[in-house]
Amino acid sequence: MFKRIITFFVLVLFVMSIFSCGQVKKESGIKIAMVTDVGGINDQSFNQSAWEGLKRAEKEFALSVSYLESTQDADYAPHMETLLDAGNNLIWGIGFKMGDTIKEKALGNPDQKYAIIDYAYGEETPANVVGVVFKEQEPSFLVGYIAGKMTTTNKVGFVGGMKFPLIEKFEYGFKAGVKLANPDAEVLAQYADSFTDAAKGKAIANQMYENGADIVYHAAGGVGDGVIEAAKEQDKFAIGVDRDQNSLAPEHVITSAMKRVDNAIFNVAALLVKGEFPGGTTVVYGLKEGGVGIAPTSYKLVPADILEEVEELKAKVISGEIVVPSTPDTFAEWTM
Amino acid sequence: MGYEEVTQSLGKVVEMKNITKKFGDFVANDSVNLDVFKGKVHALLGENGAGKSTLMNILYGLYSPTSGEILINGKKVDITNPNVAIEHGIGMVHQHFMLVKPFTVAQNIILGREPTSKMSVLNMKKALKDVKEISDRYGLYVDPNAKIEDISVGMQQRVEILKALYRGAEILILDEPTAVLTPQEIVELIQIIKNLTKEGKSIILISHKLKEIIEAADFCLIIRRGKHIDTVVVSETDEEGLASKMVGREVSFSVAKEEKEAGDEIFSIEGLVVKDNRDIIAVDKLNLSVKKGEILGLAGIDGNGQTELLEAITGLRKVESGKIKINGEDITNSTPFQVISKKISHIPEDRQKRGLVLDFDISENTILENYYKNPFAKRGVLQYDNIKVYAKELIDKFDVRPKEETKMARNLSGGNQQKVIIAREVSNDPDLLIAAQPTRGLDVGAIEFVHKSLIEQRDNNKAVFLISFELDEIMNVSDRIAVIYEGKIVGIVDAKDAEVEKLGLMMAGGGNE
Amino acid sequence: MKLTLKELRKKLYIFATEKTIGFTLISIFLGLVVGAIFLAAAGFNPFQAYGIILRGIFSKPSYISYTIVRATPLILTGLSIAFAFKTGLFNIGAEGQYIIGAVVATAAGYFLHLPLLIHIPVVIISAVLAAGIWGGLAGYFKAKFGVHEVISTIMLNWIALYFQNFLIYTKGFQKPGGETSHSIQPTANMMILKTWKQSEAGREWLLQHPFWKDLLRTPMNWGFLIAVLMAVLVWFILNKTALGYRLRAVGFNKFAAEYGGINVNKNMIISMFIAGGLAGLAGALQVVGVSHKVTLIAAMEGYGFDGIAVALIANSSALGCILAGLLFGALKYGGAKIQPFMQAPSEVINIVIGSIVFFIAIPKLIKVILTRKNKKGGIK
Amino acid sequence: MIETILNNLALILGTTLMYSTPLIYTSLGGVLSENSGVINIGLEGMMVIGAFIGAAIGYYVGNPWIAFIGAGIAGGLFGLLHAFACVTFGANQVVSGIAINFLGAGIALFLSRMFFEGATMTKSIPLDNKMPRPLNGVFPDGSFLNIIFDNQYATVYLAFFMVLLIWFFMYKTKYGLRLRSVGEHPTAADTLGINVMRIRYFAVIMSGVFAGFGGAAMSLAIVSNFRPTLISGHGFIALAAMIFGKWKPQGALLACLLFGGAQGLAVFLGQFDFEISSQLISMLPYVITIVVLIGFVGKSAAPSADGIPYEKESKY
Repeated sequence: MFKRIITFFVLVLFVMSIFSCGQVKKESGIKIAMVTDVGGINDQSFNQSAWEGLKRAEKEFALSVSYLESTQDADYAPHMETLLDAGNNLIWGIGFKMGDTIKEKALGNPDQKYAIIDYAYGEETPANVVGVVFKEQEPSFLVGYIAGKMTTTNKVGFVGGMKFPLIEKFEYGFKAGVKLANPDAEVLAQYADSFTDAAKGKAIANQMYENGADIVYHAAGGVGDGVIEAAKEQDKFAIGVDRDQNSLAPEHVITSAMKRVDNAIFNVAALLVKGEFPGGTTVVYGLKEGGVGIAPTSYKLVPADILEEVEELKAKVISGEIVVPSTPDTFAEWTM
Repeated sequence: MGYEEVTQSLGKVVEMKNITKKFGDFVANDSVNLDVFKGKVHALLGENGAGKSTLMNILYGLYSPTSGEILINGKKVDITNPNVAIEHGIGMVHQHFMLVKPFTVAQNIILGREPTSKMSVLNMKKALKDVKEISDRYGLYVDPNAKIEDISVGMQQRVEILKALYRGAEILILDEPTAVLTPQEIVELIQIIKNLTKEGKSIILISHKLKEIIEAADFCLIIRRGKHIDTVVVSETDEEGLASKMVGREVSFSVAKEEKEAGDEIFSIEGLVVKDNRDIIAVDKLNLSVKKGEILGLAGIDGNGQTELLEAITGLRKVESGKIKINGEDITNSTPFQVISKKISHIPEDRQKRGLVLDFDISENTILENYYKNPFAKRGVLQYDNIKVYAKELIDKFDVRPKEETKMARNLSGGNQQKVIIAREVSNDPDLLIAAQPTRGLDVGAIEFVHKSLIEQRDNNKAVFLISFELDEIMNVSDRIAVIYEGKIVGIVDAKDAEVEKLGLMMAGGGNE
Repeated sequence: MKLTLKELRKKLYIFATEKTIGFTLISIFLGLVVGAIFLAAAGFNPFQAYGIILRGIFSKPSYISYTIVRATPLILTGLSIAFAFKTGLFNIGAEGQYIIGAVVATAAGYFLHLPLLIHIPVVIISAVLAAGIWGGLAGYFKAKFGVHEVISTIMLNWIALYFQNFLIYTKGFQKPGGETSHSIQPTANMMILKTWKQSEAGREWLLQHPFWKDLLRTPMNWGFLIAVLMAVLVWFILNKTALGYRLRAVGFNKFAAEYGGINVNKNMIISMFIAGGLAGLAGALQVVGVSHKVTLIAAMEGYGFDGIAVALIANSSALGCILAGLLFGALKYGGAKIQPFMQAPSEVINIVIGSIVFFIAIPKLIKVILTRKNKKGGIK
Repeated sequence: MIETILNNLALILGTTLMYSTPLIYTSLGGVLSENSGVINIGLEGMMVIGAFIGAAIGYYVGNPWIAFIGAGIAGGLFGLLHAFACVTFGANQVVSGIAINFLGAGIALFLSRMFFEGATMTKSIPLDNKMPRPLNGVFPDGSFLNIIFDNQYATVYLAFFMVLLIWFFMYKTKYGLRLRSVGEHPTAADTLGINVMRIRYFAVIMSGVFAGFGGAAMSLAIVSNFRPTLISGHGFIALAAMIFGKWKPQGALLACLLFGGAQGLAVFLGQFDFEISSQLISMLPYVITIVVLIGFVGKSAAPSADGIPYEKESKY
């Protein structure tokens, strides 16, 4: 035993000293990598969606792709550096939390291309950065419309993770949709102050269902696990977010407000391959750009006529006839 | 008649042959032999640390011997754990009681041999019945439903004996059973021992108190520093004979002390009331005073308010009412810091809990009250050079061993730990030195040293307040003796006129003053 | 060969049993072995993984400086916990104290407008004081009401977390339209050459000097030096001052300390105040040196909990915390890299750290292993 | 009006039960371990592994009870590790516990990546394969009792039963008496022939089992999958509840209920548009705990030998 440990120790040192060459690059030459936020790669949400987009691009364009998971906010910057050193052509930051980090890195490394999800620098976008934002209010509006139509109690609910502008886009888009479909319907909205506390999500959803809501929409990460669970138990409906969450509860998740982070990532990859990387700009993905939408599985539980109305509504949003509110102020205008 | 002849016709129940026990390099028992006879009391005599308890722990299966063999009723046995000992009818009452404090008397007695109904569910009804039965049979009365933490030490000892009897013990080991008892309780205990032997039980009595051995034992094995010295028939010897065998030289029992006239009153307590941890009054309107150049001894049985009194004086416990004064200054409800600064020093009763920081070395322990003062600290920074010099000085003066000031207090023997405390406290040059149980657990040499130190203080015209449960100590060292009972002073006598019987009566609440 | 092995073994035994550092090193080694076993069992080449980690830490100046940046808060939270340990308290609250330090530093850094040389000290001191009070609160609860510090600090952690989120939502502090606070003023920024790095001239120059560019592209800041200074200071306070004597006396034996005239309750509060201040300093340095702001937090970030491991690996020695913090930072920073390079789960780092701490908990096991071998080998 | 109040009360009570359940199991584990004299600060790590194993077995096997027991076994294995260090080798119990926390989380995520295609989140278990809900549909719709109990899982009732069981075990059976004696005065127990080591092993392993149950009560009942943030601090809260409950099973139960109740209150208050920030409301459970400790509980007394390794032949 002891002898083996010693031998092992020596071996480790030996082998470690040998390993000093870098890793192998794929043939195509183009490398894209992403840094997840603290949700991790399998968050059933936008990190996972982003990775799926990258995988799709990998197949389509013979790229080589990779990711780094963050466990603390402090991980973002070093992870960016690691990926920079790995010789990636494009580095993605998934999530608004990386906004400042990306900008700083981009300024320090003008030859390196960066992109970020959910962050807009506006005028100040560095030439080597693409900001990608979504009109979350638009799919929220559509699912809100569905909820407004389908509610039998004239009460629906919204559970948010934490209250800040990004999540409020979900809330007000949803509320607008509900009001349009059913002016009498009431929307109960509550925030969990957490993206992780599933039990709290469940408690809030239970409360909403008990108070008469029959459909609850969530934009709350891990808290949403609890919301969907409550829907299953109470045999009520839930609406998923970011990805098609129907698989979590096939009979109860009627639809999901999808944020096609995968599409965005795939599109930017395509542009990069073509040599048309849109550096220095902010790309906005709404219904028009196919960057958001409702889940393809919606037909399972949502009556076809409602879906048809949703399609019409979608066309109106795309055409600009309807501008979906996304903040308390624009929502107040909308209801006037 | 020698030992051999007397014991020839007796039935041997235990034979321990050539028992040796080593802890690392330390030899605790070196080829010790012990025979115990049916219905007889066999004493085991030796100083603290001589190896008495080790030998008994071997017999009881707590330690395994390095070599040697044990026979019970003539059969060789291998006592690997207490269960085996219990099966062979051996019961032990340890010096430090092995009682679970929050449990009731009955729970303690049945622990490990619980009467149960189905599914291991405790049958407390049967337990209570069983306990009552044994206690009636041997006259050992206790309340089976009382919690151990609420009963007196004497009662606790009865519980310990009951525990052994409950397990059907035929051979009972009593380890220093009288250390915590009043003279009256000692008399009762000896009576209990006699009752037990009458019932055919064999007793092994561990003690370093010669008087008890003479009174209670039939035979006596003497060991010294782990070595087997001799086995004698008690009726054929006397205290001096036993003593010289125990310490290996002639010993004098009295403490050398000059007559001395006491000076002015320096310390006084008036109408002191103090509550204990359970919020019950422990010190009840107590009055007391100590004069310069005298040793006031406070006699009493453990648990009569001594601890609370001490803590109240030294600022460790809140005073409900009354006054404590030193040099005319009121120090009632002062902090320990203030008390120390009024030149009161204190040798605490529990030296490991209160007296020392065991994880500090000797030098750090010598400055416990003075660490922040010049020359030990300057502008808040410790001056280790000065501390070292000071510690070395004390080590030399008080003969602390080993003579290394960097030795951790934890690694010192009990006697040397006490020397460090005494050195520190006496060096503070106190006007009043309070010594609580200063010799508990020390060997003869160390006891002599402690007593000498106390008397030296007195001879320097300082006041000394000695608290002890050992009546002999109180009587030998003090100039005046106060007796405390249930938080009150029931009498104060001059040491010269003191009689054991009278003091004992007062300690048990029978005082008539 | 056999003889030398025997001797080696004997030397190793002495190394492991007589020197704390030797024992720690062996524990670290065994921890790495456990991690290797897990990797191997999962079908990854452990040598490759450790190779990647090593290269990920040492192969570039920027990696090393990232490791240091990463280690800085851990050294300080480790110190905080070690300090409390030394004084007999278990500070699970470093997490919350870190948060308070960070949020107060951000507030002071944003709201105050002061000249450069004054602003940074003011920011740091106010953060340290606030976190100290936060920590001292647990000490106060214990001293005054007998509330176990383990419970109160766990609760205070959560309260601190919601407090930070609460403040971020406060008007004036919240960056409009954002989920973060405003960034601190440039005068409170402690990152080395930050403004210069981002200026035209700075960027020009750096492009031509790759070594410096690589080194300076990290958020390198004075925080590490401050952390090291703090470790030395803590060591000095604990071992060389009257205050340290008091605190240690209380830690080792509060009954004896009380008896010796030391105010145990007061020292308990002081101890938790200092421990809180140290953890708060970690948060403050992170703000002034790296992040410049605080963001909404949904869950504990783990600086405090990682600090416990750092303190334990360091055997609660102040100077040991520097090394343990660096080790921890390096493992966390380098360990993340095995994910993209070989798709191996970076969670193995937690297993390694857990195992190291586990082996440190059981010094006897290593002794037993080595002595048994000694007996078999016939030497003693 | 009264009906609304009752309904809201029922909701708060329902949330209380849901929130408390995982904590109750886990703090019972703490009670067992610490009453035998072994501090268990590794409850969090044991919960994490229990939650993961529960979710994983629940997904692959489909039987919630097998999953629940599997979670207990997984927690028990970590308990064994803790016992090995603390009982056999007299380790520093706090240090070992912290190690368990790192190992529990590390190993759970590591295994998850192995068995769920690289994901740290397990796949969702269908409702039918989750724990049963014994009182589902028993009471009339919308009634007070229905709101409380309709969607409570078997784990909730089992938790209360376990409290009773542990209470009975500790105070009414001989092994309970022995366990407590070992935590109070191991030497005394030893002199009476009680095997201190064996009892401590048993208690620490069982504490792992219960913490594993606590984790599974989370992943198999409250939700239906595991994710890394599922257990975030619950183990520590359970530890606090155990201390708060003065190391007694019934006390721990009350402390867990208090904490769950405070969460229920926070959820209830969260639905209104108050001027006060919801952040402050979210603080409530933690503030209430501290206030209760300060105001009503005072000094709590641990078992005398808690945290002290027992060595038979200590040095002379």
